[in-house]
Amino acid sequence: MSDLSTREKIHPGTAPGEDIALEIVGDGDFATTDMTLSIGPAHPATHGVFRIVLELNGERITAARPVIGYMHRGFEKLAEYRDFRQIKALVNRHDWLSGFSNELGVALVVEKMLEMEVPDRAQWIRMLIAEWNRVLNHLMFVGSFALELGAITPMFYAFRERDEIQYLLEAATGGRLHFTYNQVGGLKLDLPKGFLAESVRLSKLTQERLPDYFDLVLGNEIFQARTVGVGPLPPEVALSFGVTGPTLQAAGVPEDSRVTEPYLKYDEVDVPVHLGENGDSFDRFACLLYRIQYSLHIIDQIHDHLPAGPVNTKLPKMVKAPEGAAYQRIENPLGQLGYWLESDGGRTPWRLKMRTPSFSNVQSIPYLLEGMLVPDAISVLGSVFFVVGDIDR
Amino acid sequence: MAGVLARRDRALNPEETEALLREHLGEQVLGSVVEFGTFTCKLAPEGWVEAARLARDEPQLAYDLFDSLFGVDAREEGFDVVAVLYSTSTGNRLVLRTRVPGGRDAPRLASITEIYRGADWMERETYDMFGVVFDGHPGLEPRILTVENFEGWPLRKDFHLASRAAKPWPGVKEPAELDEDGNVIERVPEIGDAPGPYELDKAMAAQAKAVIEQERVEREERERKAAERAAKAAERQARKEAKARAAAEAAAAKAAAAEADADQQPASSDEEDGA
Amino acid sequence: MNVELTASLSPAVFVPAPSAFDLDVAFGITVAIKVAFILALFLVVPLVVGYMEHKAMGRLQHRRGPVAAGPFGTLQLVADGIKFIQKEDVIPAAADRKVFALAPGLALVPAILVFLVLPFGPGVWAVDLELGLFYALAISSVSVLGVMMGGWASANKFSLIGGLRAGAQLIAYELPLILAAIAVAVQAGTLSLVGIVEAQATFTLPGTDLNLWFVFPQILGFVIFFLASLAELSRPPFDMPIADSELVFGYMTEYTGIKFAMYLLTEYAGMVSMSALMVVLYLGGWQLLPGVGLPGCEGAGGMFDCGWLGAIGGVVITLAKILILTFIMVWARVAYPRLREDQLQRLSWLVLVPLSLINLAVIAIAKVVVF
Amino acid sequence: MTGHDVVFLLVALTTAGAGIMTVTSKNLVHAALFLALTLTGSAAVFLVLAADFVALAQLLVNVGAVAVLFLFGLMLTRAPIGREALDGQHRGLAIGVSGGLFVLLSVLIIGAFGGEGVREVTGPGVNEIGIALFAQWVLPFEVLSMLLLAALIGAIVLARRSPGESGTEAEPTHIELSGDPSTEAERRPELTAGGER
Repeated sequence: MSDLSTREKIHPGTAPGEDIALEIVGDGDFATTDMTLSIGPAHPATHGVFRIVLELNGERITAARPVIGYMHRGFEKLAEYRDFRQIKALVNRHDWLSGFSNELGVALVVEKMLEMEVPDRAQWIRMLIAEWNRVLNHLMFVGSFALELGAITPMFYAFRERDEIQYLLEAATGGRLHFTYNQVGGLKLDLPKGFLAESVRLSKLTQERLPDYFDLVLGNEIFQARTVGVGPLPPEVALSFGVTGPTLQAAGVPEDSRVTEPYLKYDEVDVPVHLGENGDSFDRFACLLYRIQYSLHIIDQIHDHLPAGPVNTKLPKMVKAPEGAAYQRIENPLGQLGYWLESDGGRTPWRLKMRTPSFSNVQSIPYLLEGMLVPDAISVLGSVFFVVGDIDR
Repeated sequence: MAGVLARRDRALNPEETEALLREHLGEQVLGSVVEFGTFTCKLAPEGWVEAARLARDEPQLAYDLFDSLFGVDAREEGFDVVAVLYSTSTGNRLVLRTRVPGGRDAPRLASITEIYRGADWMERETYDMFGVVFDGHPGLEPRILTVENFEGWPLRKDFHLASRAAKPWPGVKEPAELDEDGNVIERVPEIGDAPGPYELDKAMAAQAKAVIEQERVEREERERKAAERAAKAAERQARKEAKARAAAEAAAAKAAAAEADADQQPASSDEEDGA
Repeated sequence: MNVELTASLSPAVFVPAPSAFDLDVAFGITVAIKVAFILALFLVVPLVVGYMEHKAMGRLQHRRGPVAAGPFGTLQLVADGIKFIQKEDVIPAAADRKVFALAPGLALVPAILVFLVLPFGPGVWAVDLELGLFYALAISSVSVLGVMMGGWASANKFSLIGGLRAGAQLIAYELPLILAAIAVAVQAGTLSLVGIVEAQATFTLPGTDLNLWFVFPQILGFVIFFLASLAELSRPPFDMPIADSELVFGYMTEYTGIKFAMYLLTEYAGMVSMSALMVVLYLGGWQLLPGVGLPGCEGAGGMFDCGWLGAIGGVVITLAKILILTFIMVWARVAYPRLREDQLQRLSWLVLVPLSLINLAVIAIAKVVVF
Repeated sequence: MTGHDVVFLLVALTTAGAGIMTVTSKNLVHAALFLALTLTGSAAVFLVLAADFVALAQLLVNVGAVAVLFLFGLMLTRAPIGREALDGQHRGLAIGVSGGLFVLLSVLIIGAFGGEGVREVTGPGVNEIGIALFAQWVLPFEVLSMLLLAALIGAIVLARRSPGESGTEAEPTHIELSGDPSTEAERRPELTAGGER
């Protein structure tokens, strides 16, 4: 779908933009002064309240320093004051683009501690909605990344699909961002009548429109010129930072919780994973696009498998997790989301640690930016996918 | 992906992992537990860095993905620091856990940023939330998530939510209520008694307390007045009724007298007034 | 209306009157009407182009564009203009106030001055200079001073980088632009814009009667000129001086209200004047099709010496061609991301400049040998 | 005095004023902007004297390119943003040189044209200029272009440093640091520290 020959010209080890035409550095009379450029907290490229301080020599970045915490809302503390069933209304807010996946993680970890059997139908529906949520999230990033590189159209294309999917999810959950559809032990409600037909239609429609994105963005010469070889992240560095999700898969590491540690019913469906070669911006974006395609593939399989039955279990009047700690990770759209739930046997969690993908992903940004140009910084910021709420929590 | 899963045959099970760790760390491995499918290894703080290095470098372990590092409040004994590691080659997860020396007053632990890059921000966050100082970390300050001049360590249990101190959580599911057996859940503070180091916290609590006290005083005053008014009204009512009753009796007596005296002389007006 | 192919600039700008009271009244009225007409064009055509951009972008992006202001949203830009006038004029505290205030004007004035020489139809031009092409290119190169002044005076780092990029971009693309234009001048044998239109109306393929516009022999030059003018105007995909996702809004970041509107108007006026130059240089001016004259016109290919009908028809044809060219600019904006500054420099110095030199050499040789 | 003379006088006075401002401005960027105004003014002087081609060439080359390059260089290197002043170190020398030049040129020009007033001349058209340049004076023209080429190459040599030279240029840290972050932390402690202080 795209011509990757340009990538081969880039030697895997070279620093990005090394052979640059205008090089204005020097000593004595020709020395240029360094400049500190603060991108953010409110800047178009940070899509959220996030700041990155760049030390510039000309337009070349000599050092980068992310400043986070502007959106810290203390969810981990708040969760300690909530019933186990109430936490889900908190967690679908930290990564506001993947609300369903977040609450799914909490539901799973609580169920794990309660050793609760969740009905099959609920698990399949959870998978269905989670995959739609993934498509929704990735479409947003397809649009916003292209927008950051100056292409305004993919954003509108992405929102065309997003709107329809939003309506679909709204029909089932009643929400557009904060679904609160999961419950401990299952789901709030069963799917509404006609949902599956619409879901099938939308999946088909989106699959038909996907080649547009591959052609318009991935196949675009200028897009390739802006992303190929920009910000390569070697796999061992990515792992050391804890980078996960499409950013890690772009580096060629086959790690996806749905495959390597299947939860729900992911072991009963075929989950393809696209792997990149160089871990550069182009690969990261390609992985994102392929994840949309493969999510739709999974959705199609769920349509065929969805069993009948109840969607929730009767909960005791008092939900008390036994003393101990449990860890559950799921593959969030942006990467691996982990919840560490520790209970002292009471009605509220003793400690709920949210291991969010954006936090670890953003940590790798200073490493990626050093020695790059300002426009490349935008390319990297856009392709190391993060949501600011997910960093700060 | 299939290739990755195939390599998992060589993965060590928890017992083997613990044996391997004990072989290198000896006494510093304090124990281990498998909870809800997660293998947790408890370490002495002296073996913390070495264990992390071992987990990364030992080919049989190969925990290459640094998942997370965070603190847990361990009540009066201080704090625990937990590191979650994952191996992309074996598919195993290892949780390292240690109790930070120094208690609640001066918790200090060695940093593992030398081993895992991702530990940098995670340790900064732990410092920010619990005040655990990591020796060897390139720079814990400025605070990563809270504002720079923030006072106190938010995730410690003795740091109470300012909003919760000022206003109890509405709703019947409130954890601060009595549970079914009628016992108060102890760690949720009473209104206003938050000993949190955060001044605003105290001020807000005091303010809220004052407001509530004021409301209570006013309410009592109102109730007292209302009671007084009610008492007076009742008194008046009683008097009125007594008067009416007396009048009615007098009228009846008069009527009877009139009937009786119908043939006699009419009664004088002075007699009527006296009644 | 007669044709003045050899007028000089000085009599037009500075009337060489021996006595201040000895003015030719008729001449004065003609000049006044022409200037008024050109000013009206200057104010209206960019609005039309702006509206076209709104609507075309909307349709290309699966949306409708403006619909609320006026019929079919036609008054959207007028409403925007009124909004800009009402807005508070904010000047940053650290800014160099005088330079900051002067900069948008300095950018706008050359854009107006270029319109003086653009021929929109038979007889519809303010002045026909012998050096018209040279004049247009020289004047339009001054605009960037206003951009750089604005970028520097805003006391904002994003603005400064935007201004620097604008300067670098102008220097890089001035050369291919002028080299491509020179090739046209060589083929036409004149620098007068009207003369170039006339040369195209009468140019035939050697050995045949086939009338051709210069775009056919100089398709390479046309492409170079088009790309270079996109870069000069900072239009996507060469909009690095603005680069809203990197530099917030480049040199315009700190500007508000009417000053901001002046920068915007400069951009749209630039689109119109560059498109008009391309129409004149390559697309046969107001000629409908190669070899087809205007109704009611005589002289050079049936394009000069026209009545009112021919003049109006000529203006309509020119404007239609301008709209088509500006539509292509909008199309490029919709379809492409932004290049990087160093990639843009490389494109200019390593691709466009050599190609334009080759183009010039080929045309010069052909001029001597074939034409 | 004709209208022509009045226009000439106005333009000339503006130009002279801008020239003075150029050398007396304490702000480098202001000086460069006044230089641009001076050059524009001299273009206008040429225009008044009916030398269209020279005027436009002046505008295109000196204002559109040279002044822009000046500004570019200033902004890229050390010009403070905003209103801060920058004072020169060689004021006396500058006054001496420019005063000397002024006297020299004045003497030469007055000596050559002193007797004649400002008058309109019909200068050669662009055709004549072209023919003169590329037929009669082609050799000096080419020599001049060689000089410019030499200057260009010299500038590139001065500006460009070969990769091996000393300097502060950042080494490509991406290659060396494959697994061990400690080296990076040692080299750039302020980086890993994060945040602003």
